[in-house]
Amino acid sequence: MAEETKPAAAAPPKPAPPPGPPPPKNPGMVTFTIDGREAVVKPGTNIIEAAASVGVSIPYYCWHKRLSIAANCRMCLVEMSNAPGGKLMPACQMTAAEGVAVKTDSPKVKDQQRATLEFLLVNHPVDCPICDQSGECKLQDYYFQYDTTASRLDVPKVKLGKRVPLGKLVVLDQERCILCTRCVRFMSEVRKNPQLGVDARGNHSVITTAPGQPLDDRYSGNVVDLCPVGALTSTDFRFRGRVWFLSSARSICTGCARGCNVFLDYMRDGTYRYRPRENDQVNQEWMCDEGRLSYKPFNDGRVLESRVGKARASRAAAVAEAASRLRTHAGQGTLAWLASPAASLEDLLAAALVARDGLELAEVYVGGQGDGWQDDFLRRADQNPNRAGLAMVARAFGLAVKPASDLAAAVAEGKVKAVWAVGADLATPELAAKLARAEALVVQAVNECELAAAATVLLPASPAPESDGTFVNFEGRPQRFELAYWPRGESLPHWGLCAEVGRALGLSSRWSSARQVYEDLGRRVAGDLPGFQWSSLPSIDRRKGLVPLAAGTVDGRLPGHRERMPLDGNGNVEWSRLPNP
Amino acid sequence: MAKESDNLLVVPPVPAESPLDAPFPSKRMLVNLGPSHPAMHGTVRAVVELDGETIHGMKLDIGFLHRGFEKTCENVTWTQVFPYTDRLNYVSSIMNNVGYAMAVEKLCGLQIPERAQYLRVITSELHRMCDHFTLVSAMGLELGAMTVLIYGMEARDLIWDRLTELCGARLTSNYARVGGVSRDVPEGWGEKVERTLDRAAEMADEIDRLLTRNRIVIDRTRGTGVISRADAIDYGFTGPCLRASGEPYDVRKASPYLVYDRLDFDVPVGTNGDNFDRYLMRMEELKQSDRIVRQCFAQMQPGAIASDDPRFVLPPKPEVYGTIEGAMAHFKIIMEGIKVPAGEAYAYVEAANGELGFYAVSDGGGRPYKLGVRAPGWNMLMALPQIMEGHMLADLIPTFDTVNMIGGEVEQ
Amino acid sequence: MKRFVGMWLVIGAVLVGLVGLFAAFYALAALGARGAVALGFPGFFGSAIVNAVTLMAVTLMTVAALLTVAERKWSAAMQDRIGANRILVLGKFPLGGVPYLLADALKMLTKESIYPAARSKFLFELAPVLAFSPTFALFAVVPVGPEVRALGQTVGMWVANPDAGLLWIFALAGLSVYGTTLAGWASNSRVGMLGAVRASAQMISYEVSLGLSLVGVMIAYRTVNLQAMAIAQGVEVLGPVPALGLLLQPLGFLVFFTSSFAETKRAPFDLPEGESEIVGYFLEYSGMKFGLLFLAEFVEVVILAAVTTAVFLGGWHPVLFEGWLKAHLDPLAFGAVCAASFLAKVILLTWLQLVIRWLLPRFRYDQIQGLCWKLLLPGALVNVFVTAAAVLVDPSLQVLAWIGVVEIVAIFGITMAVSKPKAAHGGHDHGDAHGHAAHAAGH
Amino acid sequence: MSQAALQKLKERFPDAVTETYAGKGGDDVALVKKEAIAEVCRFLKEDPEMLFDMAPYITAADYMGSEPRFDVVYQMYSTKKNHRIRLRVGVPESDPVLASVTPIWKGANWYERYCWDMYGIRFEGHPDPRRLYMYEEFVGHPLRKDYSLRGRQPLVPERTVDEPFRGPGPTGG
Amino acid sequence: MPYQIDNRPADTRESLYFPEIFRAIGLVVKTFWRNAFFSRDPNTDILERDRSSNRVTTLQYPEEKAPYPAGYRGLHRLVPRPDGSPRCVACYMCATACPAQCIYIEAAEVEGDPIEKYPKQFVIDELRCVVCGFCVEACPKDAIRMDTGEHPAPTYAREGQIYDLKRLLRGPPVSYEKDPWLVRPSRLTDAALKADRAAARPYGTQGTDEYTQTPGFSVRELAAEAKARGEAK
Repeated sequence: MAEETKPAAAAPPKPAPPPGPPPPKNPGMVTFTIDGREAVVKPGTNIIEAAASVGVSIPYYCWHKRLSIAANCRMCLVEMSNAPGGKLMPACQMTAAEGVAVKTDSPKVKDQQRATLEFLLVNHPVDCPICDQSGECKLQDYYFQYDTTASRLDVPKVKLGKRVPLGKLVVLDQERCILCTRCVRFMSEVRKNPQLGVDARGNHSVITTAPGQPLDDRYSGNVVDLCPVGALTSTDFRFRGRVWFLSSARSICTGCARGCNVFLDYMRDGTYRYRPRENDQVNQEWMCDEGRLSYKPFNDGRVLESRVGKARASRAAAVAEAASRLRTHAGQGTLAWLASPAASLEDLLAAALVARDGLELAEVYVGGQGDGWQDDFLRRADQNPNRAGLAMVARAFGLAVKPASDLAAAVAEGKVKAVWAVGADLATPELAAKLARAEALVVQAVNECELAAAATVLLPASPAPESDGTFVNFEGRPQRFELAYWPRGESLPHWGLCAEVGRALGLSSRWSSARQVYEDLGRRVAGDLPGFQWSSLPSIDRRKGLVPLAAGTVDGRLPGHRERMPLDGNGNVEWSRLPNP
Repeated sequence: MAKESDNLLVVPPVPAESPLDAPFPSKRMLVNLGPSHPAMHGTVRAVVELDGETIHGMKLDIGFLHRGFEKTCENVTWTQVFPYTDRLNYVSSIMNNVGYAMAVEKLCGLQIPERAQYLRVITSELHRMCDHFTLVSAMGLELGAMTVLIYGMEARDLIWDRLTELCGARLTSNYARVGGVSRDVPEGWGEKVERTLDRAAEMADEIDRLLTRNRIVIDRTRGTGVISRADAIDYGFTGPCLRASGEPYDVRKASPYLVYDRLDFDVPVGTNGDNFDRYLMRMEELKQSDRIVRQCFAQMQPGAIASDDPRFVLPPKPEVYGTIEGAMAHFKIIMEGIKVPAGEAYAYVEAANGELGFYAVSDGGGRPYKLGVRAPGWNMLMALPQIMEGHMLADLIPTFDTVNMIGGEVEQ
Repeated sequence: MKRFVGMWLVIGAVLVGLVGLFAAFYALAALGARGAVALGFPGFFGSAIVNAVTLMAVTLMTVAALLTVAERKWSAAMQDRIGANRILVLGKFPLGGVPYLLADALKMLTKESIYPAARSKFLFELAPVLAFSPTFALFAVVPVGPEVRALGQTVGMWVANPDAGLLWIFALAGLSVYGTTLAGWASNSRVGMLGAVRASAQMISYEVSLGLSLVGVMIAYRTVNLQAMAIAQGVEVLGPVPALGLLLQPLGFLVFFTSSFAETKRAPFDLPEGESEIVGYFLEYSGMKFGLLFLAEFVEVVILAAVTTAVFLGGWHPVLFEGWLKAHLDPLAFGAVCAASFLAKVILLTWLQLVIRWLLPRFRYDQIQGLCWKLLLPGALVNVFVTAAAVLVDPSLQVLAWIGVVEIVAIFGITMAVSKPKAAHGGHDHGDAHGHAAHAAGH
Repeated sequence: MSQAALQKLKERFPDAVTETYAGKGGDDVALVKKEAIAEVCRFLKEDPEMLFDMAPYITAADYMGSEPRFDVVYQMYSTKKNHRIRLRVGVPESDPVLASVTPIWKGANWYERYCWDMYGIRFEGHPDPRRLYMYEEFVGHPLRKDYSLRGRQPLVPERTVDEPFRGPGPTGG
Repeated sequence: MPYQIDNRPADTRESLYFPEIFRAIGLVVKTFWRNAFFSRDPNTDILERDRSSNRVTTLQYPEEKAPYPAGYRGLHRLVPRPDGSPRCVACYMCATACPAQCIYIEAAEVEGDPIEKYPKQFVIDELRCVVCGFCVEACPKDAIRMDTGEHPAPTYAREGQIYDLKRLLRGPPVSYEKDPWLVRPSRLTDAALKADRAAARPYGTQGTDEYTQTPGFSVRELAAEAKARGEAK
C-alpha cells in the first residue's frame, strides 16, 4: 500500500527488433508480451495460464485446466497481434507464440467483456438473495470487476426450471446456468460417464440428464464445485449458510485411506462442507460424493460429555476413574489397547506411549471401519484414513498388531478383562457387542456408537477439525490437516485425553498441542516419513471466491455468536480452562 | 509539561520574591477528580495536587472510555465504520461522518454531487451549533447557573429534532456515506430549519444576556485557563480554542472543502486565550453557523445526493430489486465492503472543536487497513496540566469545559 | 387565561388561609398564656411554648419542606419546564408537586445510611444535628406578628423577645458553621474537607459584613430588639411612607441580603457544595443525615428571609392599607393579617433567593472573599457612617429616608443603563440574518 | 500544495529523506529515515520557509510482513504558511525506537504515548513515556496486526498502590 | 475574514455586580411569570407551539408523545407478504451489513415454491443493535424496515429484547412497487393484490427516503407479462 504512487520502474528502452522472424529469445521456451509485460512460457501454454504467470488475470467461465477447451463463454477474448483481421481471440484456446503481443485491457477487449457479461446476464434471474453461490460466484466477481453498467434489459427473462434435481447431491437451476458445459465435460472426460448433456437450442438450452436417468455418478458432487455460477448447487449444503461467513481450513478427507486433500469450510464450531483441494499426487482436485459427506459425524451424534457407567461425570473424574480401572489390570495381561485407524498420527503416538509406558502393553488391536467399495479413480476400500500411520506407530513402539476380532475372541475367552479403546469405530456391531462384555471398557469416542454406549468409562474425543494432526494415507504419504475450530463441549483430541490418562497413570505427559506431541514423539516414526516436516502445510490460497470474512464481523465473531472458548492473550485456547473442573 | 515526569508529591515550593509572598508552608493534598465526577466529561481522571485551593500539579489519566475505535474499524467494512464515527464526538456526529467520508473519498478519488456537498455543510453546521450550545450551556451549568443549561438544551434539542427528521436519529445520525449522503431533505424541511434557527438564535441571545456581561462570569472566566497563542499552536490547538488565543486558523478558510469557499462567513478571533474568549468564540460561531446554513438553503439546487460510481456507492434500490446487475453490485459491496484503492490519505475538516482529521490507509481490501483519528480535543486536553498550573481548583472545571474535551473522540 | 385567574385564586386562597391559620395560632397562644397564668407562671411563658410549636415546628418546618418542592417547581418555571408532577394524588391530581414532599421524606428516611470507614464516629453523627439545630433556633426571636390582645391575654407571635434579638441571631448564625465544618472534617474525605474549609472561611467572613450591615439599622431604629424594630418600621416617615428598613437602608439591605445569601451557602455562594468541583462537605452523607444537612439549608433560607423581612421589609406590617385594616378589624384578626403578610413577605424573599440561586454562576473562593472584604465590608462601613451622620443630623429619620430614596434611584438608574462595547460590532447581532453586507464587502 | 517545501526538505536532507511523492488527493509525503527524524522535524519547525509550527498529528501503522514493519506518520501543518506535509518513518520491528519530537512540539506528547501504547514504538527522550489509554499492566500493543482480536488480558491481582498515579505497573514500580 | 470578538473586561458599572444581576433576574422573572401563570400549549411539535404566553417546551412523555418523523429509524419489522409470510428470503445481507452483529438468521427451503428460501429463524437482538439502519439499506428485498415509529419497549429481562420472527413480522405488507418475486403463481389474484396494497398504509406520514419514494420501475409490466406467459405455458 505504501507503493501506490511510487513510479513504476521504468522499462529499459528496447532495442529495435531485427528484421525477419526473430530467433526465440529463450530457446526451448516461448517469449511474448502481455499488456507490455514479457512472459516466458513453455510452448503450448495457453494465454490464460501464461498471463497468470506474469500476474495478468483474464476472466473466463468455461475453461478449466483439467478439462478440454470449449471456448464457449467468450469471456476470455483478448487482442492478439497475430490474430487475423484484428479479431479478438479466446485466450483459453490460443497458445502463446513467439513474439506475439497480447492485450487484455484494450478498449476493444473491455467492450467485449462488457458485452459478454451483459449477454450472460440477460436471462439471469435476480437470484443473488437465494443463491448459494453468491459470494463465490464468478458472475458477481466479473460483473463488478469488468462491467458495473446498469441493466438495459427491456425484454422478459426466459423462464426455465428453477429447481431441477439432477441427482441425490446435485440440484440444477436452469435459469442461472450460463451453459459453459464444464459439468458436461467433467462427466464425459474425467468420469468417462457422460450422464450430463445440453438439451435444446438457443434460449431453451438446458443442462440435463438422459430422461429417467438421474445423475447418480459417485463423483457427481464435483460438478457443483466446477459450476462457475449458481446453477448447480449441492443439496447437502443448500441454504445452510452463506459462503462469506465460512472460513476454510486445509484438511484431509477422513472418508477413506486415499486421504483426499480438502478445504474444510466451517463456521463457529460446525463443519459446513468439504471442497476438494488441489493436490496432483493424491486427488488432483476431485473427491467422491461419499467423502464429501463424511464430515457429518463431526457435527452430529457427538459425545460431548464424559460418562462413568451411564452417569455423567466431569472429565477429570472420568479420567481418574479410567486410570484407576486400567491400572488394576495393567501388567496382569488382562488389559488390551484397541486403537482406531481413524485417529491421527499424533493421537496414536500419544496413546502408544501411554499404552507402552503407562500400561505396560506390548500389543495393539486395530479397530476401525470395515471395508467399503473401491474403484480405480480415488476411492479406497479401506475407510479409515490412517491405517498406515497406525502400523508405523505400532512398529515404532514395538507393539504387535492384531485385528480387533482377536480382541473380541480374547474378551469372550476371559483372557482380556479390560479394554482401552482409543477411537470407537468398529467394523460390525457384533464386534462391539463382544467387546462390551469386558469388565472394564474405557472408551475415547468421537461419536455415539455401540461401543460408546457400552463403555464403563466414556471420554469425549474430538475429530479432525478440532485439532491439528497428520494422516498417513495408504501409500504411506503423510498429510497434515489443520485446526479449524476449538473442541466442542468437554471433548479433547485423543492426544489430549491420552495425556490426561497418562498423567493419571503417573506419566509426565503434558502436551498442550498436537505439535508438541509430534515434537516429543515424532522422531520415533520419522524414519517412515522421509522428508516430512510437521509444520509445512502446502501454502495454497485458503479460499476460492470471496477473500475476506473470517467472517465479516467486528471481532471475528459471527452474527449471533456468543463467546464460548477460554482464550489466552494470544488468542490460543487455554486448555487448562476448558469446561471441566 | 516538564513536570509531568516528576513525582507529584515532591514538587518543590515555588520560590518567592519577598518573605511575605512566600507560600504558607503547608502539606499538599492529592485529590482524584474522576473518573466518575460530575464535571468530568466522559470519564477522565485528573489527579490534582492541591496547595489549599491552588493547583500545583495535575496529571490526566485517560482511557476509561477507550473502546478500541481503531481496532474495531480495522475489522469492519469501510461502510460499517460510519456508526462508529457517530460515537466519536457524540454531540456533533455528522461532522465525524463527513470527515471520515472525505478521507475515504480522497482515497477513492471520488467526487460527490453538489447537493450532497451542500447537505453535508448544512448538517455539519447544524451540528456545530448543537455542539456550541452544549458547550456554552454546560459551562453555565458547571459554573452553577442551571437555567442557562436548560435554555441551551432547549435550542440544541430543537436542532436535533430537525436532524432527526433528516437522518432518522437524534444523536447517532449516521448520515454521510462514501460518495454522498444517505437521504435527501424532507418536504418543507428547509423552512422548518430556518424557523428553528430563529428560535435557537433567540435562546442564544438569552444565554448571552444571562451570562456574558455578568461580572461573576467575567471574573470566573476572564484570565483563567489562559493559553498563549504560541503555546496553543505548539500544543496543536485547533478550532475555537486556537482562535480564542488569537490565531485565525480555520480549516474552512485555510483549505476550504465541500462548498465552504462559496459561502460568506467570518471567523471570529479572540485575544487572550482564556475561558472567557473561548466561551465568546462559541457564541460568535453560533451566529456564523446560522449564516452559513441560511446561505446553503438559498444556494442549494435539486440534484443527486450520492455519486453514481457503482464501485463505491450502492446501486439505487429499484435496480437492486429488479435487475440482476443491481443485485450483484449490491451484494458485492455489502459482502466484501467497498474496495477502496490501496493508499493512504489524511482528510481533515473543521469540526466543532477544531481540526478533525482521519488518516486512512487502505490495502485495497474491503476494510480499512488503518484508521487514525486526529481528535481535536486530544491536544487541548494534553495542554490542560500546563494551563491549570497555579490556578485554583474551581477554575479547573470551567476550563475543562471550554476546551471542550469530548471523551468519545479523545478516548476513541 | 384560565390558569392566570386560577393562579391568583390559589394565591388569594393561600393568603386567606394564612390569615385564618395565624388567627388560630394567636388563639392557641392566648390559650397557652391562660393556661400558664392558671398554673401560676407568667402569661408569655405559655404563649412562648405554644408559639414554639406552632411557629417553629409547624410553620417553619412546613415552609422549609415546601421549599424543596417549590425549588423544583419554581426553577422549572424559570427554565421553560414543568417540574415535578408525576406523583398523582388519587391517580389524577398532581397538586402542584406537593406530594413530593412526602415522597422525599419517605425516601430520605428509608434510604440506607452509608458510612465512610475512616470517619470520626461521634462527630460524623453529630454534625448534621449541629448544622440543623442552631439555624432552627434562630427563628425563636423572629417576630412574626404584633402583640395582640386575645382571650384576655396579651400575646405576641414570637417564641422569645429578648432585648438583644439581633445578637442572638449573630450568635446562632455563627454556631451553624460548626455543623458544616464538622461534617466535612469528620467524614475524612479530601473533597469533604475542602468543602468544610471553604464553608468555614466563607461563613466567618460574611458574618462580619452581615453584622456591620445591621449596624445601620440599629442606629436608625435605636434598638437591637427585633420586635421593636418591626414596630419602628410602621412609623410614617416621608408622608404616608413608613420607615421601612428598605427605604432607610437600601445599601444596608443589599449588603445584608448578599451576606445572608452567603450564610445560607446557596448559589452563587455555594462553594462549600460546589457540585461540579468538589461535591461538597456532605459528600459522604446519605439517608436522613444528608436530609438534615439538606433541610438545614432550606431552614436557613426561610429564616434569613424572615430576618430580612423583620429588619428591612417592615416586619409584620402589611404596609398597604395598614391604617384601614387596623381601624376596621378586630385586633386578633388584624394580628393574623399582619402575621400572614409577614409570611407572604418571607415567601416572596425565598422566591427571590431561589431565582438567584438558579440563575447565577458560582463565585470562586478568592472572589467570594474579595466580594466580602473589598465590596460588602466597605459598603457596610460607609452605610454605618452615613446612617450615623444622618441620624445625628436628623433624629426623625427624614434625612436618612431621603438618602435612601437617592440610593434607590441610583441603583435603579445604574441597572437600567446599558454598557455598550467600545468598537462597533455590527452585522453579527441576531435578527439581522441578511445584514452581513459589511462583511461581504470585506471579502 | 507544498511541493516547494518538499523540494527544500529533499535538498536539505538528501540522505535522510529517501523519497518524496504526492499521495492521494495531493498530499505531500516524504519518507524519512528514522535516525534523522528529530533533526528533520526541528528543521521543519524552525526554518523560515517551512515553519511547521503546529504540533503534528502523529500516528503509526503496522504493515506486518513487510520491512520495516511499522510506519510512523507525522501530519504537519504550518499556520504561518498554510501548508501541510506528511512525513513517514519506517520503524523496524527489531528496533522500534524513534527520537521523540516532544521537545520540539509540546503537542506531540500524547501522540507519542499513543504510539507506544498501541504499537509498541518507543520514543527516546520522551518526558513521560507511559501508556496513554491502557493500564500499565496491559500485555501487548493492541493495534498491532498480530494482536488477537478475541484474546483476553490476564487479570491484574489486587495489591497496594503506593504511587496513586502510575499504579503498580512495570514502569510505575 | 477574521474579526475580533468582544472580550472587554467588566467596566465599572458591571463590576458593581448588581446591575447585570438585576437585569438577568428581570429576564428570568419574566419567563417565570409567563410559565407559572399561563397555560402551556400542548402541541407535540415543539416548534409549532404558541410561545407568546407560555414558553414551556416540555412534553409530558407518556401522555404526550412527539410523533417520530417519517424517516425515523425505529424498531425493526419484517415486512410480510400479502399472504402473511415474510418477504425475507434469508439472504443474510442484513446480517452481513450489520456492524453490531445483532441479526441471526437460519434459512430453510420452501417446498414447491420458486421463492425457494425463507427464514426459519430470524432474530434481532435489540440490545446489541446500534440502530444504524444498514440492515434496511442492505436488504435486496425491501423485507426489513425500521418504519414502525416505535422503539423497543423496555423490558426487565434480556430475553425481552430478543425479537424473533414472530415479533418482527408485522405491519402492513407495503412494498416497493416492483417485486420480482411476485411472479410466482401466487395464491393471490392480481385484483386481490391490488386491493391489499391499496388497503395497506405505511406507518407515519409520507416517507422521504429513497425506499419509500422510489418511482415506478420499467420492468414492472414485464414481470406481469412473464407471469402471464408462464401461466399460458
